[in-house]
Formats: sequence, C-alpha cells, structure tokens
Amino acid sequence: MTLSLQSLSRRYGAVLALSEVSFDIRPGEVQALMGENGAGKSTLIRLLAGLERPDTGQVLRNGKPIALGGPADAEAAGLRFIHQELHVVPALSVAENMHLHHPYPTRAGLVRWGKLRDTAKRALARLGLTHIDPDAPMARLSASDRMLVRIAATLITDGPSPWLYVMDEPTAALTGAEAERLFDVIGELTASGAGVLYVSHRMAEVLRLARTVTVLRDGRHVSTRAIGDTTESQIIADMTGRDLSADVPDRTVPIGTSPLLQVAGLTTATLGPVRFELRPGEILGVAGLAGSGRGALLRALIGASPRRDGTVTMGGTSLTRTTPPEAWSAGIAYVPRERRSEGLMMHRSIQENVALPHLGPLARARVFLNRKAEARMVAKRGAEVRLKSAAPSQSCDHLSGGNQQKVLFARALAGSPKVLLLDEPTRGVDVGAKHDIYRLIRSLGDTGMGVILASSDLPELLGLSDRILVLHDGQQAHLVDNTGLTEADLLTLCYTKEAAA
Amino acid sequence: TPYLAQPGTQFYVEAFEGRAAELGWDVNVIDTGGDVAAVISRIEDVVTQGVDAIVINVDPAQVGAGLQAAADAGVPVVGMDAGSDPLLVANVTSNGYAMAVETSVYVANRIGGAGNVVMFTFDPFPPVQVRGVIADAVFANYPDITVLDRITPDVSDGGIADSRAQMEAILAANPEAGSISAVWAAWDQPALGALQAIEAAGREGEGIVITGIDANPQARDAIAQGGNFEASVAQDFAGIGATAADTVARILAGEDIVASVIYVPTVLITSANVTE
Amino acid sequence: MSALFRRFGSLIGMAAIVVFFALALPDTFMTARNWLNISQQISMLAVVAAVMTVVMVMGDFDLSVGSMASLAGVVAAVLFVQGWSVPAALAAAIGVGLIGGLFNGVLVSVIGILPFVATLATLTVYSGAAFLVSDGKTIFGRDIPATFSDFARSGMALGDIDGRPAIFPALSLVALAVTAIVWVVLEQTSYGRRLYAIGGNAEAARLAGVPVTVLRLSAFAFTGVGAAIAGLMYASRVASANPVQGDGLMLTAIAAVFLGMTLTENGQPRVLATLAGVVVLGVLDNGLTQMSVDSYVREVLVGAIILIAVSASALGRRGLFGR
Amino acid sequence: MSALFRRFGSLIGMAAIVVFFALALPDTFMTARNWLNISQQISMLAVVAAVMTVVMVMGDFDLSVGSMASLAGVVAAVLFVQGWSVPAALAAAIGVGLIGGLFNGVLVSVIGILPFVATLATLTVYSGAAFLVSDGKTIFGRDIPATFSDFARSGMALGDIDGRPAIFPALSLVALAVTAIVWVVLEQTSYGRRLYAIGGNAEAARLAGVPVTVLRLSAFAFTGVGAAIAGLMYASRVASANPVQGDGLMLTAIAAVFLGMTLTENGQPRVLATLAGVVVLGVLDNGLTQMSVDSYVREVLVGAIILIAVSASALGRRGLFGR
Ligand SMILES: Nc1ncnc2c1ncn2[C@@H]1O[C@H](COP(=O)(O)OP(=O)(O)OP(=O)(O)O)[C@@H](O)[C@H]1O
Ligand SMILES: Nc1ncnc2c1ncn2[C@@H]1O[C@H](COP(=O)(O)OP(=O)(O)OP(=O)(O)O)[C@@H](O)[C@H]1O
Ligand SMILES: [Mg+2]
Ligand SMILES: [Mg+2]
Repeated sequence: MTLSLQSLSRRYGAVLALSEVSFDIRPGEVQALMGENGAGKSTLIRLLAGLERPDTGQVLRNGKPIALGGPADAEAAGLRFIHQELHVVPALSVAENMHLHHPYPTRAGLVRWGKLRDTAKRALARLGLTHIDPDAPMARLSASDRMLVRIAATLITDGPSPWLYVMDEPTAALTGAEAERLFDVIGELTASGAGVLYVSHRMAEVLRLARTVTVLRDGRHVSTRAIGDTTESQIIADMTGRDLSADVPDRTVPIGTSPLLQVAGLTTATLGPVRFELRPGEILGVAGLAGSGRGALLRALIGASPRRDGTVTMGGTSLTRTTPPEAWSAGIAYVPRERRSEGLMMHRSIQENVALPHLGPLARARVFLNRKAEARMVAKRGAEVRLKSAAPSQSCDHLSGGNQQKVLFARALAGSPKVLLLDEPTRGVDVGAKHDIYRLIRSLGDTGMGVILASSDLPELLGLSDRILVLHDGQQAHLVDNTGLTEADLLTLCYTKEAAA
Repeated sequence: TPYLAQPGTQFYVEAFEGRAAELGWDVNVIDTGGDVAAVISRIEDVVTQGVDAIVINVDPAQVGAGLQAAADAGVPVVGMDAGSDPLLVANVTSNGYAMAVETSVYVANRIGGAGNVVMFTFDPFPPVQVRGVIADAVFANYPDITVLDRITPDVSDGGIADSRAQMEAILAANPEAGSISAVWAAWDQPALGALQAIEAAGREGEGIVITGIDANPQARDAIAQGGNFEASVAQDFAGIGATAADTVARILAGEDIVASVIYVPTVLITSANVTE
Repeated sequence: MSALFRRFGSLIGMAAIVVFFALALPDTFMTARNWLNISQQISMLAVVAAVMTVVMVMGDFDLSVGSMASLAGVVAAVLFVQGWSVPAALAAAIGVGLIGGLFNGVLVSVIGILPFVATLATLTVYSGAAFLVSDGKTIFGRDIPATFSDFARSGMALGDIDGRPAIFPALSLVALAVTAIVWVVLEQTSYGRRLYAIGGNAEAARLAGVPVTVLRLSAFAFTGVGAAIAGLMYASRVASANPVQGDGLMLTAIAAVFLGMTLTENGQPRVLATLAGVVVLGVLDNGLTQMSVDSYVREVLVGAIILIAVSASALGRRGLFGR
Repeated sequence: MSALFRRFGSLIGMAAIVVFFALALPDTFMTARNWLNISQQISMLAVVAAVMTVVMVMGDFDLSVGSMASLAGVVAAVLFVQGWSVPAALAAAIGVGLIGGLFNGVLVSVIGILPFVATLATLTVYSGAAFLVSDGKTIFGRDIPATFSDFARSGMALGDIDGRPAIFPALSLVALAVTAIVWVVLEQTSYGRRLYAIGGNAEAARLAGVPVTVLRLSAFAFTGVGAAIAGLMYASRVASANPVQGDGLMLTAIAAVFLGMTLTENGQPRVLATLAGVVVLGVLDNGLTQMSVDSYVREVLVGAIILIAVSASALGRRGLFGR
C-alpha cells in the first residue's frame, strides 16, 4: 500500500500555501516531513485529513484516487491524525475524548459505558499511561497528558486497522521520558506494518526515527531523501535555502554587577519559596520536569497569579502587589507559553497585538490612540525579530506558528523592557526561526537586558543560560552556574532534590 | 393600539372595521405590542402619510407628542376607550368607575358583608387601575370584609395561567373551607384562572363567589354553567367601536363634537341574563 | 467539607429553600396536593427548559422557543375552528414546531449565523406569524374542543388524599416523559454525547469527523418540537390560545438551565439539573405566593436568589481551580 | 466585484431598502420632515444600542438594559411626585443606572458569572424594583413636570420646511451625542482599544497588562448609565413612566448591534455600524407603516430582513475564508 500525493495545491488569498506538491508515503516506516514555519506542512496534513479541499491535485491509494470530502473519509481510508493544535473537549471524560473519532459502543442505541472505559484503558496501557483514569474529566489533565491521551486515542481500532498515522509535532508538549514512550509505540506501529508521517522541528528526533525525510519550502516539495543518504546540514539547507546551524552564538559583553531584579521568598499557591537575583545582561535559565513550576514562576513574576509571600524588587523599587499592568510598566515583559490561548488575539491585526501593552505610553495625552506611532513601533520591532507578514494590518490567525511567536517577541520588546520573561520561546519554531530567536536573545542580553528563560529544551538552556535555576515540585531545588554543565548533569539535577541554595 | 391581544380590544376594533366598511373607508389597524412610544412613532408616520383621521386606544397623556403632531397637521384624533385629553376631539368609552362599583357591591352583597376577599388587579394600565381603586373603596366600607391578598398577575400571556398558579398557591395556603369567601377580579382572565384553580382543587362546593369585568365569551360560558363565577359586567365593545366610527364620520362631515366624553352603557351579567 | 460545600453548595441552597417554606407554611406546603399542584404549574416550563438544554449542551441558544410555543398554540386552535379533529390539529401544530426548529437549525448550522442572532430574528418572525394566523385574537370558548381542554384537567388517579380524590396531572406526566426522553438522548446515546462534544469544543468535534452541521440542525429541530408541545400544553391548560401566551417561557427556561448548571460538576447543562432549576423556580413562586409576598417583591427575590446561587457556584469554582 | 459585494453587501442591501421606500412613497418618505421624525423615533433605541455595543465589544451582553431603562424612568417620575427638582431627579435616576451597571459589572467581572446569566437575573431584579418603586402604577399627567416632558418636544430650530417651522428634535441630538461619545471612547482611546482586546482574547489581554476586571466593570457601568438615559428619554417622550415601558428595548438593541456587525470588516461590533442597524430598523417601521402594511406582516418582514442581511453576511464571510 502506498499513498501518492499528486500535485496538491492550496491557496489562501495571496498566500500560496502549497504548490504542486507530489511525493509518496510508504507503510512500514517513519517518513519525516520537515520545513520552516509556514512551509505548508500543516496545510498538507489538513488536506489529507479532509478538513480542507485542495485547489488542484489528488491523493491516490495504490493508484486509486481516494475521496477526501471530510474527516470521516480519511478515517475510512485508514488514516489517523494527531493535529498540531491540540483539540480536546475539556468537559468530557478521558474515555469519551478518546472516542471522539470512533463510534461509541452501544446496545439498543444506548451507550455501553463499561466497554467504552475498557477500550480506553487498553489503548492508554499501550502507551504505559496507567496513571490516567479514563473517567477523569479531560480538564484535570496536564498539557502533556492530554497530548498523550490524544495519541493513545489513535491506537483504538474498530474495523480494519489503520495503516498510516500522521503526527504533526506530537512531542512539542512532551518531556523526554514521555517522548521516549511515544517513540516505542511508533516503533511498534511500524513493526506491525503501519506507516508514520512525522512532522517535527526537532532534528535529533527526526534523525533517530525516520527512514526518509521529505522537505517542503515555501509550499513547494524540495526533496525526499533516505536518511542514510543525507546529513543534518543537508536537511537544513533544503529547508532554509541557507546554511545555518542551530548553535547559539557566544556572549560578547560581560554581565553587569548591580542587581536588576531581586526575588526573595516568592511564594504563590503552587510555587516557592523562590529566591534569586538577576543582573543586567544575564540570562537565567529555569529548568525542571513538567509541572515543576517553571511556568508558574514566570506567571508569578508577571503578576498573573497572586503572590502570597515574598518580595520582588526591580532596580531598587519594590513591586507591591505585582499585577500584570504594574509588572509591564515596571519594565518586565512576558512571552507566554501558549501563543494561541495566552498570547495572541488571533483575529486581530499584528499591529493591535504588538501595541497592546504599550497603549498608554503611545497614546496622545495617554488617552487618545496614536495609530501612526503604533505603526512605526510595529515596523521597527517587526524588523528586529525578522517577522514575515503581508502588512501590519494582517490578522494573526493567518500567520504560521513561528511568525506568531515573533509577534509576541515584538510585543515584548516594544516597550524596551529591562527584564524579559520567556516561557518555551522556541516551541514549535523551525530551525531558521530558532536560530533567529537565539541570536535575538543573546543580543538582548548584550544590551543589558535581563532574561529569564524557562524551557524544556535542555540544549537550548545550556547554550544560552549564564546560570540555571532548577525547580522541583514548585520548590527551588538548585541554582547553578552554567559552566561545564552537560545535558546529563542537568537532567540529574532535575530529578534530584537537595537542600536549596 | 398597544393592546390588540386583549379580547375586548378585538371586539371594538371589529365593530369599528364593520362600520368603516359600510362607510367605505380604508382602515389600517396598527398594534405596537405594548410599546407606547411606538404608538407615538406610528401616529407620526400616518400623519406623514396623510390619513384623514386617527383612532387611538391608549392613554392620550402618554402619546401627547403624537397627538400634537396630528393636531399640527390638522388630523382629528378620536379616543376609543382611551381617556380624556384636550388634544382628542372625543373619547368613546364605558364608565369604568361604575363597572367596578357594580361587581364589588355584588360581591359584598353575596357574602353578606363579611369574609375574606382575594383581589386581582393590574395597576400599570390606567383604566384597570381605576377599577382596583374603586373596589378598594367599596370593600373598605365593610368593616367585616378583609382583603386577603391583592395580586397583580403576570399578564404577558393574557393573564389566565399566572392567575391560576397564584390562586392555587392561595388556596393551598388557606385550606379550610370558608376561609376564602370571594374573588374579585378587575377583568375576566384572572377570574377564569381563579375559577380553574378552585375547580382543580375540588373546592367548588365552598361557595366562593367570583366576579370579573368585561363579560367576554369565555366568562359568559362560565357564568352560564352556574358555578362559582357568578357575575361580570358587559361593556358594549361593539357599541364603543361603532360609536367611535360614527363619531369619526361626524367629524369628517364637519360637525363640532361638544361632549368630549361619550359613555356607552354597560350591563351586569349574571346567570339570570347571560343567555340573552 | 469546604470541597463538599463547593460541589453541593447549590443543591444545599435549593434544599434550604424547600425546608424554609416547609417550616414557614407547616400545614400547606409539604402536602402531596400542593406538590401535585406545583408539578402541574411547572410542567410547561419543564418541557421548554428540557429541550432548551439540548441546544445549550452545544453552547447554543434558542430564543425563539417562547414564540414557537405561542405559534403552535394558535395554529392548533385555528385548525380546531376550521373543524379539524384534535389529533390532526395537534399533529399539524407539532409539525409547525418541527419546521420552525429545522429552520432555526438551517440558519445556525448550514448558513452559520450565531444562534443568538438567528433565533432572535426567528423569534420576531414566529411571533408575527402567530399574530397573522390568529389575526391577533384570543381563541377560546366553544372553539376549543372539550377533549382538548379536558386533557389538562385529567390525570392518573392516585386514590384519595385528605378525603378528596387526587390525580397525578396529565401535564406533569407529559413533562416527566419529555424530561426522560431528553435525559436518555443526552446522557445515554452517542448522539447526545456528540452534542456535548460540540459544546465542549466544536473545533475538536469537527476535526474528529463529528457531523457538526447535521447534529446542530437536528438538535434545533428537537427543540422546536418540544417548544410546540409546551405551547399545546399551555393552550390546553388555559383552554384558549393567544399569540403571545408562550412568550414568557423563553427567558425563564434559560434561567432554569443556568440555575441547573450551577449544580453540575463542571458547569455543563444537564437535563436533570435543569429540572431541579425548574422546580426551584416553581417552588419559589408557589411558596412566596402562599406567604402573601407582594408580586413585585417576589420578582426581586427570585432574581436575587438566582444571583446568589450562581455567584456561590462561580466563587466555588474559582476557589476550585484557583489553587 | 464579488469581493466588493461581500464587503459591502449589507450596506447595499440597507441602501436598497431606503431606495425602495423612496420610490414607493414618493411624496412623503424622502422629506426632511419624515427623516427628522425617524431620527426622533429611533433616538432611544440608538442610545441603548450604542451602549450595548460597548459591552458587546468585549464579547459580553447586557440583558438588563431594558428593565434598567424602565427603572430609571419610574425613579425619576416618583421623585418628581415627591417634589424633587427636575435636574435632581434626573441625576438620581442616572445614578441608579450607574449603580445598576456597576452591580452588573461586579457580578460579571469580579464574581465571574457569565454576563448572560448575571444580567438575566438583574433584569428580573431591576424590573421588580421598577414595580416596587412605582407601586406598579403608571405615573403621568400632573405628576410629570412640564419642563421634563417638554424636552422631548423641543429641539434646535431649523427654520421653515414646507411652510411649517421644523426643529431638529432634542432627543435626536441626545442620541447623536451619545453615539459620538461612544465612538470616540471605543475607536479613539486606549480604553476602547483595550475593550476590543478583551473581546479578542481576554486571557491574552490580561497577561499583556490589561486590567481586565476593572475595564469590564467600568464598561458595564457605562452601559447602565446609557440605559438610564434612554429610559429618561422614553419617559419624556411619553410624558409618563411605567415599570415596563423600556423592556422592549433590549432585544431590539441587540438585534441592531448584530445587524451592524454584518457591516464591519471582521464582524466586530462597531458603534457607527450599530447606528446604521438602528436606522434600518427605524426606516423599516416608518416606511412599512406609511405603506399601510399590517402590523403583523411588518413584524414578520422585519425579522425576515434581519435574517437575510445576516445570512448574506455569514455566507459572504464563509466564501471569503472557506476557499
Ligand atoms: N486559513 C488560512 N488562511 C490564510 N492563510 C493561511 C491559512 N492557513 C495557513 N495559511 C498560510 O499558509 C502557509 C502555510 O501554513 P502551515 O500552517 O501549513 O505551515 P507549517 O509548515 O505547518 O508551519 P509550522 O511549522 O509553523 O506549523 C502559511 O504562510 C500560513 O500563513
Ligand atoms: N493558568 C494557570 N493558572 C493557575 N495555575 C496554573 C495555571 N496553569 C497551570 N497551573 C498549575 O500550576 C502548577 C504548575 O504548572 P505549570 O504547568 O506552570 O508548571 P511548569 O513547571 O511551568 O510546567 P512545565 O514544567 O511543563 O513548564 C500546576 O499544578 C498547574 O496545575
Ligand atoms: Mg504546522
Ligand atoms: Mg507547565
């Protein structure tokens, strides 16, 4: 069985998201699909899933065209999907969420709840997810567990077993251990003869899992190569058309001495106490396992979760209550983790999104909008972060994920902050953009801005940070200098709890 | 009119239309669904359109702006059960004071001047509010009559259903036979609701006297059956409608209307005369 | 304890209301006869609220239920006047509900108008239609066949209570039946679970291949039929039909569903919770009237009690997730 | 061309309605006097719809505007009866609107109740309060000072039109002023931009330093004040006040905002578009009445025209994004 894509094209207004793309997907192996943000990967997948129609082209299975009128057609053709944006129904139970794509077991038209639960339980067990209760509401699960549940759901089979799994950045929200379990399952699937079309921006995963790599650039098919016949730099060159490495540039300017931000005894409902100082130009990494409180620390600093105890002092003045307005005006800027739900007004223009925290200072008499000044600010900051967009008036929902992330950076930088809080800034971002973002973070450090970088990407933390704060269950476990630290060292710190500094 | 869904309104509108048809007029009936400001707006609109005369069924004090517009344009306005106002050439109506006196005195007499009375009233609508005031005064003159409750039913559905629910609650709160002597309603729908409640509770044998006002067909049926619903007052709706049409005809003929309030007689309806 | 209160706070509050009336009206409130009365008074609201729950499960609204109820009532009555048999007229009225509901469904799910706007517009259209059909008049008296109006007075004999025969009212039976059907459909069939999925995350449901358009359409049709049934119950109860009599049901039904949502674990609409909301509203009306509370004060109190229930639930929930 | 139609389809449709009436009523429709009339007839709706736009920009609703308008009217009237001066009574009535709006704001933004539920409950409470304050009566006649009721009949002299003096009605001036204020606030200030941001993504706005709670609260207060002003305009126009007179404004105002939303580029509520919606509704009422169209047919037609506008816009938008 082979799935052949034949000259698929799809246009969105002025953007040609896919242009005459043709290649084959074979069962029994992992085929990676790579490309920069906005290259058209997710668009291709949406066409396969029947969520959108191609303008031209068709999809053949064993030489015969298949109907892709809707999600049900794709399912019937034996395809299963894990889409890039995680879609779950929080109010329904885990088991019911897993049956969204499958008919419920029924007798005389009534749902058989016991059978439903058993089916879900068995699929979860295949991923080793015995800690997840099929009856729990999905809302109670952490982001990574939700992703795992969605993956487990594709393992439920009714009727002929599926033969092609399509996964759009499935590991973006997973920890190392969780990803490992997914890789085991992928191994089982391919061993049993199924194929996997695997989209990821993580080169290491791709090199490890894939038998072939297909690269898209600007909506065009560039290459399909066997993994043995290619190299990392070859793939990057195919993707970007330029020669890059994802390595981080070195620091050029020394760190300042007087403390910029002092945090002492900071405690919230889920966090702390946490104590550290940030100096001008310093990049402080925040590490920890999923749920250890990295995000919670940044939320506490921007004032989004109420502080119970402790002090936060910026350049000598103490922030009394720390609410987001107070934090922003004190010179703290924040790039949240979930760009869709926490970051952007998706249906509003780039300009409105970037200007939002800075409306007061930009406004005439601090009240009346100054659209010209906004436009100048957007143009300047957009160029700094290398934002690719049609116009400042473009709505954010039509930007690729990486460019959406850059809009958030532009917003954070627009007020010339003293301290920048970044939560997983490169999640779902392509190598090229990652490269840009690393250089940007480094150059910000060099201008004397303090950066706090929370990330689950260990090479990223080790490459950029001057010191690393390790959290464990919301508690400060370690605060170490990043000199001579290896990934293994850092992982060990994440797992061990010692008396804090 | 804002009140076309009321049965009484329907009758005089029909009678008016009947007479108008004889006279060969074009009649446009406008119902604003309870919105008084919209009545002003519509009066302004038809004045712009250039009609010959306007008949209103709403309190004229509330639509003064519209009446002024009509007066400015020289269009005569006649009230049909509306109220008196200098800007109205005439108002054709029943005597609301007299109707309320008739039924409340009927109640007082039937219960021998002593007992507990439940009143259903509706004060937001001035003509009905007047009836309540009169009945209050009549009952206050009998030292042994106690007003157990004075209820304003929700009339958005016509008034029967909510009145019935309220009466059911009152019956439940006063379970002993004889603890309620009479129900006085300012119009027929609450009386009918109360009747249904009493029958459903199986308490029709207690001699609770019910009266209404308007004597609409449903009420006449109930009175004819000889149950608790004993009396209502018939307004001569058809007479009001026809008289209003005649008044308009007189105005259009150039006649000067001297008496600006024209009363059309009413009749107390009991089982004795209900079949007439 | 505090978790218990959060979860069951609303329920405790509702029980407290009942206990309060039971104590304040010791002789009359907690009687079988009074509860049978209440069950009959709330029966129409219960039907509308139950079918309103069906669309609210999907996160939609149907503002046209009230005018649909009025329309169904006058359609049946006008057909009676024209000499149709009772079953034929009822079938036609329910057919009107089905068509009206389908029309709402097409607007919302095929054309893609926000349910609030679409049903606001059809509210106007159906209400205008009710006026047109009835010529703005109330239809009553001899025009309404006795077999029809007797239905609302009939019921299942329950033997004697306090020496007088009591019946379980037919309207209450209808309300129970509709509620039971809605419960089975929403909670025990995959159709209903799909509706919940649409309400929880329509995009997820669409990605999963749930036929969102068809389901939404059918759910609105269901609601239209239910509204028509409620309109007929109303007409039978008042032995007459006028073009506005059902209009008040809409806001109250929505209030009942929201009140019910304060009872459910994650604030979802569920039909049994809706029924509890309907009962509370009915008990408040009945009890406060029995206590001779002024109608206006009653209105303010009912609004205030809804607010308190919903606030308590909102604060409880925030406590739950805020930590 | 087709893109043009999609973008301006609704606007073209609205213009078509005006042209139709101008042709059908050649002598009376397109006259200055008639338009002055229309402007006065829609003035109260325009005010309520403008302030409704303020909360709808945030994705919220305020269902209590109608009963707030009624309440403000009776409060002023009752104070007149008690001998307060006109300015003092008006200030008090507007104060009631402010308090009611703040109360809505607290429920929605501090306590966190869904706006639909919160304002549905306060609708009941304010309406009950209006009945209590007025004792359920209509206050009219000598109780209403002439200075107050004359306001609605006064205006800015425009010289003679067709030989009779014409005025630009005071109520229309008030409506224009309120609309202008809302336009400046929403479109030209950072306050308004932040309200739009809340409507775009409340959580993102909060994390970006927008004081969401305070802004929502203040927006509801704004709406409460606007509703009170509309209630006073209504009372002045009918020279009387009763506890239900403003109730009908709520649904119509929401309809006007939605109608306006069909005009805007991405379906956002914007106050000038709202005003266009209000004008269309007013023109329909005025024109159809002048053409002697039966009231019920008029109602059906208005609903149908809203549906057609909204459907055309929904289909156009889908065409835009769907391919
Ligand atoms: N609905 C839409 N309307 C307009 N443009 C769109 C739409 N969806 C996608 N695009 C555009 O199509 C292009 C391809 O987007 P796509 O989401 O397929 O990229 P991707 O390769 O998945 O990127 P990423 O790695 O960031 O997920 C982008 O330029 C994007 O802006
Ligand atoms: N928006 C939020 N508001 C309040 N609490 C939250 C929020 N998001 C998560 N939490 C809670 O805060 C705790 C820390 O979660 P969070 O996901 O922030 O940890 P984390 O360490 O940032 O995760 P990761 O390790 O994946 O970065 C968890 O118990 C979680 O339930
Ligand atoms: Mg993608
Ligand atoms: Mg986390």
